[in-house]
Amino acid sequence: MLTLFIIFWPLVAAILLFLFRPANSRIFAFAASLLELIASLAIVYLFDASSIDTFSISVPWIQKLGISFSVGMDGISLLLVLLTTVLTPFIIFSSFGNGQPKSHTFYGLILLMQMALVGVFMARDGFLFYVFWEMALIPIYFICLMWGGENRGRVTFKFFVYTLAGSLFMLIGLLYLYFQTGGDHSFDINQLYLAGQSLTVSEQSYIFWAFFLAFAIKMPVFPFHTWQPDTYVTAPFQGTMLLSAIMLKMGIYGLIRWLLPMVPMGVEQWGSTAIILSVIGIVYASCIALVQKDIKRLIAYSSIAHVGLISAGVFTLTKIGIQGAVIQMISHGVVVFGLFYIVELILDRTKTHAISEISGVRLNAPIFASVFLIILLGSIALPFTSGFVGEFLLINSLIQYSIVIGIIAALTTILGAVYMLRAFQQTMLGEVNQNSKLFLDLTTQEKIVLYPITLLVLVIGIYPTPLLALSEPAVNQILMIVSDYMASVK
Amino acid sequence: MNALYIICGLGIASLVAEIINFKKWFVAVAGVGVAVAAVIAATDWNSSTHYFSEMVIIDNFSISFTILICAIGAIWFWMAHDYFHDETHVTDQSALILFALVGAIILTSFNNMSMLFLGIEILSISLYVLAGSRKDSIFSNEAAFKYFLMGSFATGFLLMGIALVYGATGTFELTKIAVYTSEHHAQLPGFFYAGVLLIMIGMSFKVSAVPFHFWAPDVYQGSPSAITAFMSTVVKVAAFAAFLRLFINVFSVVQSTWLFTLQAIAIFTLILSSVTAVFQSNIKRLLAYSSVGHAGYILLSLVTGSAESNGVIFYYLIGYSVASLLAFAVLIQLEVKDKETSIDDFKGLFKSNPLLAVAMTVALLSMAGIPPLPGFFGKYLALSLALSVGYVGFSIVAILTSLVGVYYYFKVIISMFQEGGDGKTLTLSSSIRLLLFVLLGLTIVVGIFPALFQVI
Amino acid sequence: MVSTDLLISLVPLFPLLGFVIIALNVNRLSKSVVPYIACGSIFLSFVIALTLFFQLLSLAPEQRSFTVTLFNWISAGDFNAGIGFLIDPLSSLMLLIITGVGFLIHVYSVGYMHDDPAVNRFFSYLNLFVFFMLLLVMGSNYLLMFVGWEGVGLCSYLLIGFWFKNKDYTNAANKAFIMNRIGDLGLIAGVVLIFVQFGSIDYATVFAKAGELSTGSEILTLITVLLFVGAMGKSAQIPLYTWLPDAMAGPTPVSALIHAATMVTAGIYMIARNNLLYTLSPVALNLVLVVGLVTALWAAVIALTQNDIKKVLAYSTVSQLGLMFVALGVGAYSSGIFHMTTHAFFKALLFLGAGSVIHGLHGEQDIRKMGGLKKYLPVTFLTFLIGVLAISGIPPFAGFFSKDEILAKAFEANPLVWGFALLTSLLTVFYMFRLLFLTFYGKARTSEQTISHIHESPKSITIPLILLAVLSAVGGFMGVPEALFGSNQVSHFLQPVFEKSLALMGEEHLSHSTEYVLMGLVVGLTLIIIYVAYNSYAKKNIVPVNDDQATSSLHKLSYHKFYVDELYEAIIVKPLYSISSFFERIVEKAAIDRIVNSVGFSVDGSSRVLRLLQTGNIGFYIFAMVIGIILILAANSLMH
Amino acid sequence: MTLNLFYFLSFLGVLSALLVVFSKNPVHSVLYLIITFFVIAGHYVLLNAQFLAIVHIIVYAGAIMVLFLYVIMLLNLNQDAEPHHSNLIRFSATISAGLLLLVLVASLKGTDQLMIQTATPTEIGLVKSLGRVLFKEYLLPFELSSILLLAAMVGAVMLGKPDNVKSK
Amino acid sequence: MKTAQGIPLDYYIWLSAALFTIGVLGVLYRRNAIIIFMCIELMLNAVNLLLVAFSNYYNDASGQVFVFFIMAVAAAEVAVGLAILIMMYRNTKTTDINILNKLKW
Repeated sequence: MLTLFIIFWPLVAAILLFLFRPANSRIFAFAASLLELIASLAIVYLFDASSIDTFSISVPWIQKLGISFSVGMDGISLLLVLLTTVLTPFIIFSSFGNGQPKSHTFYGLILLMQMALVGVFMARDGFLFYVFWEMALIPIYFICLMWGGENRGRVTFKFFVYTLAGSLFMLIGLLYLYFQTGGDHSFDINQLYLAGQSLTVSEQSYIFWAFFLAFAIKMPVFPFHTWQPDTYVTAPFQGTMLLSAIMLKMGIYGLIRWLLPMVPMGVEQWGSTAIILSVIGIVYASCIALVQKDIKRLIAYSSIAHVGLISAGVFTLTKIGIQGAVIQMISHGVVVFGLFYIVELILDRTKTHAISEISGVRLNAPIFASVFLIILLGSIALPFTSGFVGEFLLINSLIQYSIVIGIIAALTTILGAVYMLRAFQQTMLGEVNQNSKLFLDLTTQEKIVLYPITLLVLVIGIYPTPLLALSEPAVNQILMIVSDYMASVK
Repeated sequence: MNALYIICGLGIASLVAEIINFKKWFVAVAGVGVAVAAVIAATDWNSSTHYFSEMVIIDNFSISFTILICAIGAIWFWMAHDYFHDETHVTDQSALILFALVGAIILTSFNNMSMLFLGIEILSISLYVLAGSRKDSIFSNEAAFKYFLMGSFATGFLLMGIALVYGATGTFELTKIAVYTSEHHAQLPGFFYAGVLLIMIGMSFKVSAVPFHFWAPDVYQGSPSAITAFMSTVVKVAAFAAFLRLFINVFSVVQSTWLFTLQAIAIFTLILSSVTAVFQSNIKRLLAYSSVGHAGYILLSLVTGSAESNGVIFYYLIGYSVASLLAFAVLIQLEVKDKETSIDDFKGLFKSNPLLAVAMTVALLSMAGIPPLPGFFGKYLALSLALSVGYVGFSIVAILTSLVGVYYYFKVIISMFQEGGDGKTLTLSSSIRLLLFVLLGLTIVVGIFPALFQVI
Repeated sequence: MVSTDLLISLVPLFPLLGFVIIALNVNRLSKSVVPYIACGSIFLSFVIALTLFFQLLSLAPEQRSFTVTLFNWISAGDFNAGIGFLIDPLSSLMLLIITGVGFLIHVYSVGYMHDDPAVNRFFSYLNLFVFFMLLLVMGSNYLLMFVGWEGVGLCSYLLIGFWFKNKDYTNAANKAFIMNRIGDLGLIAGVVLIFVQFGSIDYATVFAKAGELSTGSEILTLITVLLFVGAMGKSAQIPLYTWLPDAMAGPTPVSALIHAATMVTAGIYMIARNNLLYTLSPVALNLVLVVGLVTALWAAVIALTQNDIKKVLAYSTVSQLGLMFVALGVGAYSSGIFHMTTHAFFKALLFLGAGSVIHGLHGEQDIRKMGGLKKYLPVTFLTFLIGVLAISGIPPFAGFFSKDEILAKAFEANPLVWGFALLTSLLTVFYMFRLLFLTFYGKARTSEQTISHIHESPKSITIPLILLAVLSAVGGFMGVPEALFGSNQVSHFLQPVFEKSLALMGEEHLSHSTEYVLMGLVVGLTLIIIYVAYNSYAKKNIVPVNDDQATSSLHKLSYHKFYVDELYEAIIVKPLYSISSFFERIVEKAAIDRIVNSVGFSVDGSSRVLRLLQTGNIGFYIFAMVIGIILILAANSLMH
Repeated sequence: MTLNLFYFLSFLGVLSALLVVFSKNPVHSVLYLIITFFVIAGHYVLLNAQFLAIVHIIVYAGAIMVLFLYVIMLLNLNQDAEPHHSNLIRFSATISAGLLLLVLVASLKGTDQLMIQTATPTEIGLVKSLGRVLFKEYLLPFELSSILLLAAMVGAVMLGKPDNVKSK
Repeated sequence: MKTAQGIPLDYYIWLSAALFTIGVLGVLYRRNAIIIFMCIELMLNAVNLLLVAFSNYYNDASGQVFVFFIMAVAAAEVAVGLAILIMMYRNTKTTDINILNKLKW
C-alpha cells in the first residue's frame, strides 16, 4: 500500500493540480510533496535493511509480453527515493521567492517528475524501468521549455533528443536481452540478469554499450556531456535542481542496478574504458570550469566532474567504490541543490550570474556568504562535509584499481578547490560593487531552505553511517551476483 | 455485417434528410448511428462467419478493425461538427463520409477481390470528392485533383495485379487463392508474382508508402482539415486492414516474392518521411509526413511476416488514430478560414489556450513515441516484433528515424510553449472540450493498458 | 573522578563548542563577551590537556597510551574509520603546545584585534582552528588526522583571507588552500595505500603490521613518499612552500598560531607519528632529509634580504621547518619534536612581538621604515630580543638545546648534512639580528607623525609576550642533553612513540667530547655573525636599499625569492589556464559539440534537399511512381 | 482465321491507342479512344464475351466517351492549343513507358505453368450465365456498386454544381 | 496454353500489357488532364481485356462479372473526375496539370 502510495501519490497530486488549478497551487504542491516525504520516512522506519527486496509489488501489466508492474525497495533504492522525496519539497519551496509566481502547471510537472523518479528508482522490471526513465524526461523538458531562459527552445530540444537517443539504445539492449530470457520471455529484473549473463563476451559488450550510452548521456560522462552545461544554464532554477540533484542520479543508479549485474563480462571488458572516459571527464570538466565566466555554467561543469568520479568508482566493482558512489549521489544531490539555490538568489538580487560582475557580497550578506561557503566546501569535499565521505571512498576504490588513474581522478579535489574558491572569492569577497551594493542577506524563507541543506551537508559528512548501513546489504547483493557469475565463468 | 447495413442505411438516410429537411441534427444522428454500428459489430465477437457466398468474412480480425473504424468515424463526426456547419452541402458530405466508412468496413472484411476493389473505390471516390469539397479554394481543388488522378492511376495497377492473380489462380476468392497457392506452390506462373507485386503497389499507394506517397503531403495539405483527419485515420486503418488481410493471410505462402520489396519500401518510407518532415512548416503537411512515417513503422511490423503482426499493427493503428484525431481536433479549432496553418501559428498557444496546447502536445508526444503514450507502445511492439525475427539493422534504422521524428514533432511543441502569437483565447464549445478530454483520456488509457487493446 | 575517556573527548569539544556558540551568534554576541568565550574554551582545553599530561606521566612509560573511540564514522566494505582519539606522549605534548600557545595567542588577539569590527568572526575561526588542530594530533587513525589536516587548512584559508576586502589577501588565502590541497592529495593517496596494504587505517593496527614488513619495501616507500608530499604542502617545504610567506596577509596572531607554532608543524607531527614507516623506508627518509635541508638553506637565503618584518619571520619559519625535517630525516625524531616545541615558543613570541611593533606603528610592516623603536616599545623589544636569542641558539635559551641536538644528530649521520645545517643556522642568526637591529636600533626612520603616536601595546598583548619569552628562555631545559649533564627529558618522554624505530636503527651516540667541540664551534660562529650584523645594521646604520635601486644580481635573486612564484606562474598556472581555454574553445565547442550539432544539421540539410522531391507536379509524381514500379518489377523478374 | 482477326484487331487497337496519346486535338483523342474501345469490344466477341462486348460499347463508347466529349466542349478545349511537356520529359516518359513494357512482359511469363482447363467451353459470356453469377455469387458487390454509383453521383453533383451562394 | 478460340493466352497478355503501357505512356506524356483521364480509361480497358481472356481460359464467368464492376467504377470515376476537372477549371481556367503546383515542398 505504502509502495503504491509513494509512487502514485505525486501523480495523483499532479492530476489534482492540473484539474482543479487551486489558486495557491504552490502550497498544495508543497503539502503534497511533504506528504510524500512523510510516506518515505515511514518506509525508512519500516524498512528492514537486512532484506534485499521489501515493499515489493508485482502485478502483471502486459502479461502477453512478460511485462509486469514490478517494484521493490532495497537500500540503494530507498536512499535515492529518499533523496527525491527530501529534495522535492525543498525544490518546490525554493520557488516561493520574489520572482513572478509560477503556475499550477509548474508544480504539477515537478510532482510528475517526482513520480517518474521514484518509479525509476523502484522499478524491478526492465520495461517498467524504461517507461519511468522516459517519463522522467517529459516533465523536466517542459519545465525547461516553459520557464527557461534565452535560446531555450534550441537548448532544451538538444537535451531532449540527446538523452532520448541514448535511452533508445538502452531500449534496443533491453529488447535484445528480453529475447534471451527463457520460456515466454520476461522483463523481470532477475530474468534479465540471467539472460545477460548467459550471453557471450562480445554480445555482453554490445549490451554494455547500449546501456552505457544511455546512462552516460544522462549522467553525463565525457564526451557525451555537451547538452548539459547549456541546459543547466537555460533551465529555470528548479529545473536545474531537478536535473542535477536528482535526475542525473538515474544514470548512476542504472549503472549499479542494471548494468553491472546484467553483463558482468561486458563490464569487465569495457569497464576500464568507461573508467578512463570518466576520469578524462573529471579533469576535462574541471579545467573547463576553471575558465567559466558564468557561475551557473561553472557549477554545471563541476557537476560533470563529480559525476565522472562517481561513475569511475562504480566501475571499479568494489564495495567501497559502489558504497562511495551511493553516498556521493546523495551528497551531490544535496550540495548541488544548495549551490543552485544560492546562484538563484544571487541572480535574483543582482540580475546577473557573470562571476566578474559581482563582488563583495559577504560584506552586506555575511550569513549568505557563510552558507554558500559551507555548501561549497561540501562540493570540494572537505572532511566533515558530505562530499568528503563519498569522494574519499571513490578515490579510495580508484587508487586500488590503479594508482595512476586514482591520482588523476583525485585531481578533482585540487581543481575543484581552484575553481570553486575562485568563484567564491570573486563574488563574495573583495570590495562591494554596483551589483552587490543592495544585496540583502538571507530572508527567513530562504533560511528555511538553506539551513536544513547546510545541516544535511554537515550531518552526512560527520555521521554517514546510517546511510552507508542502509545501502550495504543491497550493494553486497549486487556485487555477489557479479562475483558469483564471474566465479562460475572462470 | 450489420454494421455495414447500418452505415449504408445512414448514408442513404442522409440523402433523404436533405429532401425532408432534417439537416440540423443529422450529423449528430450519424455520429450516434456509427457508434451504434460499432457496438453492434462487437456483438459478433468470436463468431467466425461469412456472408454472401463468401464475399465477406466476419472474424475477430474484421470485427476489431470494423469497431475501430466505426469508433474513429463516430469521434470524427463529433470532432467535425463545425466542418459541416460551415458548408452548404451538409447532407451530401455526411453521406459521402458514411459511404467512405462503408468502403472502409468492406476493406476490413472482404474475402473477394471484387470486394477489395469496390471497397477501395467506394472509399476513394468519396474522398476524392470530399478532398475538393471546399470548392472555391484552389488548394482544395488541387488536392482533389491530385488525389483523384494519382488514385485512379494506382487503381489501374491494382486492377492489373488482381487480373494477373486471377489469371494465375482462376479465382477472385481470397480463401481459394490461399489454398491454391499453398497447394501449387511450385507451379505458380511467373505473372502471379507480378500480380502480387502490383497489388502490393496499389495498396502501398493507399497507405502512402514511398515511392507511392507523393500524393499524401499535397492532398493532406490541400484538403479541408476535417477531411484530412478522416483520410489520415480511417483510410489508413482500412488500407492496412486490407493490406494485412491480403499479405498476412493470403499471400504469406509466397512471402519470398514480396518480402524484400516491402522491406525496401518500409525502409525508404521511414527514412524519407522523417527526414523530409523536418523542414516542413505547414502543420498539415507535417502531419502528412508523420502519417507516412507511421506507415513505415507499420510496414516494419508487417514485413516480419509474423502472425503476431496483426495484433501489433492493430494496436499501433489505435494509438496512431487516437493521436491523429487529437491533433486534428486541435488543428481544426485553431484554423482560420482560408488560411494555411503553419508552426508559427502555434506560438504562445499554451499561454492563450492551455487545453488545446496540452492536447496537441500529448498527441505529438504519442506520435513521437514517448512513454507511456500509445505511440510508444506501438513503436515498441513493432520494434520488438522486428527484433524477434532478427531485424537488428532494420530496427536501428527505425529508431533513428523515430528520433528524427522527435525532431519535427518537437518543433511544434516548442512553438506552442514559446512566447508570442496573438494571445487570442479561443472559446471552445463544451462539446469540443468534452471531446478533447475524452481523446486525452483515451490516449492515456490506450497507452497505459496496451494489453486491453491487443485483441488480435 | 572524571573518566579519562571523557576528558580526552572534552579536549577538542571545548574549542568546538566555542566555535559553534560564536559562529551561530556572530551578530548577536557582544564584542566584549566573545573573547572570553573563545579564550575560556581554549583555556579549559589546556587545563584538561595538562591533566592528561600528568595522568600520562603518572603511568609507566609503556602504558602511556589511551585510546577512545566515539563512533563509527565511515564504513564501507572492509574499510572502517572511526572517530576516535589517541593520547600518547607525542599527542599529549602536541596538545600542550596547541592549547598552551594557542591560549596565549588567543589572549594576545583580544588586544590585537580589539578595534576590528569582525572580531567575533575572528575568534570563531580561531576556535575552529584549534578544534581541527586538536583533531589532527589526537585522531587515532589516518583519516581523522586527514580531517584535522584539511580542517586546519580551511581555517588557515579563512584567516589569511580574514580581511576579505583586499584582493591580495584573498589571493593569498586561495593560494594557501590550493597548495595545501596538492599536498593533501598525496596524503590521501598515501592513506589509501596504507589501507590497501594493511587493511586498516588505525595507527595501532598499521604499526603492528608494519613491523612485519621488510625494510625498503616498495609499497612502503610509495606510501611514505606520498605522505611526505602532504607534509610538504602543510609544512611549506620545497616545492610547495610559496604559500607560507604570502599567508602573512592574515592578522599577526594568525601568523603566530597557525603559520608558525602549530599548523605548519603538522608535517613534523605526521612523520613523527609514522616514524616506524619512515624508518622502514630509507629512501623516503633520505628524501625528507634532502628536502628539509634544501628548504632550510633556500628559505634562509631568501630571508636575508626581505624587508617586511613578517616575511622575514615567515621565511625563517620555512627554514626552521626544514631543519626539523632534517632532524626527522636523520632519524632523530624526538629532536625534531623538541625543536618543534621550542620553535613554537620562540617563533610565536617573535611573531607576536612583530605584531606588537606593527600594532604600535599602526600597520607599518616595512623594516626600512622602522628603527630605534627600543625606547618606544620596551617590553616588546626585550621579549623580541629573547626570541631572537632563542632562535639564534645562544645558550641557555631554548633554541640552543634543540638546535644543538639536531646539529649533533646531523653530524652523527653525515658531516656534510651538519655543514649545511650549520650554514642555515648561521644565516638564521644573521637575518634575525639584522631584523632586530633594523627594527629597534639606530635612528627612527618613521615619520614624525607616526612617532608621536607610538605607544607600548596593552596588557593583553604584553602579558602573552612575557609568558612566551619566559618559555623561550627556559623551554630548552626540558631537553638538556646528557653531554651537558641533563637527562633529555623530552626524548625520554617520547621514547615509547619512537621505540620501534629506535630499535630498528640502533643507537649510536657521539662522544661527549665531539659534542663539546661542535657546540663550541657553533656558539663561536654565532657570536661572530652577531657581531657582523651589529656592525652593519646597528653601528653603521645600513638601511636596505629601496626596491628601485640597483643591487647585485645575487641580492636581487634573493630579494625576489629566486623568482619561484613567477616560475610557478609560468610553468603551472598559465599552462593550466591555456589548456583550459583550449579545452573550452576548441575541444568542447569546436570539436565535441560541433560533432553533436552536426548530426542535427545534417538532418536539417538532407531535409532541405529531400523535400525538393515533392515538386508539386503531378507529372513528376506519377513518373516517380512508374520508376518505382519498374524497379520493383525488374527486381522481381531478376529474382524469378 | 481467328488468329488473323486477332492480329488485325490488336494492331488496330495498339495503333489507335497510340494515336489517343499522340494526337494533338483532344477531340481527335476521344475519337481514337472510341475506336480503341470498339476494337476491344471486338476482342471480347472473339473471347466469347458477347454480352460484355455490348455493354462495353454502351457504357464506354456510349456513355463515358460522350461525357468526355461533353466536357471538352463545355470547357471549349477542342483546339490543339494544349501546351506540351518539354522534350526531355516526353523523352523520359517514352523511355520509362518502354521500360515498363519490358519489365511487364518479362514478368508476365509462365502461362505454360497454368492448370489446363478441364471444363468444356460453355456459353459463359451469355446474359443468362453472367446474370446467374452476378446475382448469386456477386450479389453483394453488385449492391455495393450501387452505393459506389450513388456516392459518385452525389459527389459529381456536389462538385460540378457552381456554388450559387458564392456567385451571387 | 490457348483460349477457347485457339489464340494463345500469351498474346492477350502481351496485348493487354501493351495497351496498359500505352495508357501509362499517355499519362506521363500529356499535360491535358482530360487526355490523361482517357489514358487511365485505356489502362482499365487493358485490364478488362486481360480479365476476359482469363475468364475465357478458365471458362469462368466471374472474370467477366468483375469487368462489369470495373466498368461501373470507371464510369463513376469519370463522373467524379470530370466534376473535379470542371470545378478546377472554374477556378484556374485551364486543364493543364502543370499549373497545379501550389501544393509542394
